[in-house]
Amino acid sequence: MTLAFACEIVLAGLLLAIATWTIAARTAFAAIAVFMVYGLLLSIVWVTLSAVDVALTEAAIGGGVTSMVLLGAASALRGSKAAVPRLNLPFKITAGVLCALVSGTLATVVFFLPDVAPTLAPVAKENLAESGLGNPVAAVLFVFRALDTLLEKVVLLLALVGVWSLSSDQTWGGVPELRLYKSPSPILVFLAQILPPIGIIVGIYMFWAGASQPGGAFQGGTVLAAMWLLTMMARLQDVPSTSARWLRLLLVVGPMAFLAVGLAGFYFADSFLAYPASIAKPLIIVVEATLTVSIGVTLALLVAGPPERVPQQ
Amino acid sequence: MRLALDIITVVLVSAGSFFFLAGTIGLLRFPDTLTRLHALTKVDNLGLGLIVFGLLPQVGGRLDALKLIAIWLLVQMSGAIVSQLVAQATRRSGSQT
Amino acid sequence: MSSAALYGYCAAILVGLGLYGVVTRPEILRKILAFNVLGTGVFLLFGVFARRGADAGLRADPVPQALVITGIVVAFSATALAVALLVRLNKETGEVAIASDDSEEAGKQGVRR
Amino acid sequence: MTIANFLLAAAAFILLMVAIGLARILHGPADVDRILSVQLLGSGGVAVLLLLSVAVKLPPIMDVALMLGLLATFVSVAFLRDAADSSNASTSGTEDR
Repeated sequence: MTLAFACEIVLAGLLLAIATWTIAARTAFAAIAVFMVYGLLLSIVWVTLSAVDVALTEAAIGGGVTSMVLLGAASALRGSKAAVPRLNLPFKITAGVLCALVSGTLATVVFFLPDVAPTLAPVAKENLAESGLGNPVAAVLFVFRALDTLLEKVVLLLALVGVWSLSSDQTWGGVPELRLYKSPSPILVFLAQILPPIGIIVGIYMFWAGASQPGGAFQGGTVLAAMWLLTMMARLQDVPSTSARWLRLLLVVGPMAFLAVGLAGFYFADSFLAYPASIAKPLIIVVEATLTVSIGVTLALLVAGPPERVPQQ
Repeated sequence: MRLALDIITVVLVSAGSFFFLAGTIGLLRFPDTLTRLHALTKVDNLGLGLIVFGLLPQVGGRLDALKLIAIWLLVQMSGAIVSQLVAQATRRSGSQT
Repeated sequence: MSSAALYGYCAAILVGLGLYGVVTRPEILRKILAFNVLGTGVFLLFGVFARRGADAGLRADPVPQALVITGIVVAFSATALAVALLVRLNKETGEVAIASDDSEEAGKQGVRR
Repeated sequence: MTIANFLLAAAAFILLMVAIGLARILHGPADVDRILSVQLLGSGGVAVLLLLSVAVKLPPIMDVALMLGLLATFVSVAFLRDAADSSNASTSGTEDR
């Protein structure tokens, strides 16, 4: 047990050092490279906290697509010559002291946490059988707190609407300006041909395994998004027009299926988002499958950014 | 039998760890991007490879063993290709190193 | 010290660190980055609560874990939107940073380095 | 010393090596150098996770290793896109360092 703790001390130290580096790095690109490492490292931390579901999500979203979004912004701003104001030292010191105070308060809270931690684990475990799922986290996401998950999908879509609405009037409904390789080398094309099939299998596996062990729609969807972006970056596939009908359909099919099942709950099981016990698992699987696709498409388009080229007829 | 398998594990995992040590020393000592890349690819191939083979006798099911090998192949292949891309990017940027 | 406590302190420091970055880095992109670091600190605190709530044969309380998963996705949505706003702002005005009154004053006084 | 403890020790050792290596590469100077750190964490992190997975007998941790390997490759490719473009593009080729 002490050995595991040694691992954790190394991890925690490394995590703090990398986080400091992210904040302190001089150039934006350096900071983002460090942030990529930070996200990947954090997924190992989550594993040591016995939260494997979160570890998968963190590796996929925190380490993967978030860095990709930031990279896009960094290269868009690269040519910018605008002056960056400097803050004076007293301001920095005051800010540092106040932030240390926040950290100190939180650390005190951690120190005085009650010895017997409040937990919902027994309740979740008790009702796990009813959900038909084997993974308690998936049961919380799709059964006990299904409304949160549904709204989260809506948040993703709203964010996409927000991003799209930042396009100019002429390019509305056009093609997003995702940065591509100018002339992809053969070896990159090879990677972009061979990795997506593997990634798609992994994505489907994540969603499929998610019912009984760690994994699920988010993790699977993110892998799909990453693979799609990879083929687009290598110019094997065109960036789709945001007004394409199939694209819009894929975006909403998951939340719509979720909502439809939720509404059907009024009729079959007396309340919104309640599943009839006998077919709870198949229903959840169907909802998760459509959600995986929708999440994948939404994440990829969020990374691609607002449409900036006029739609071609 | 159990003991023999455990010894195999200890030997292979130790050898793998050694390559991580060697790779890290290489990263610290080598002067530029390309030589550091060289050090790193040894870690990718040999370090991880030896550890995966060392772990094989310890996993429960055949499926897990298969998954272990699949992960190694994936990291091996993508590592090799990304190394190529890094080398290309370094060469293109020329005098930077 | 237990591993939960170790990560708890770690999370507390991360929150402070992220907050410091948000306040003191003038470039908006770096603020967004720092905000993500702050967010991971908060998530990690939830992870600590989940770990401490291990019970009934589960290695961690699933409810905080599910909250964190939702949180990570929402944080990503917010980041993507913030980045899109920043790129548009840059296109319109050429700015990459927020110039606060304070820093302009500092510039006039010649504190600029 | 049980085999599980040995595997944990190996995981801690590799983590330490990765930490030292990261310190070196993240230092730069070129951005391309920094992407090596993602590679290092890609292979080192996968090794650590596989060791942990077998040591504590939790096969799902292997899935995290798989995810880590896959996404490390993805972000490397995304990062190198900018590194490669900045060097051969002449118009917007302002190096920000």
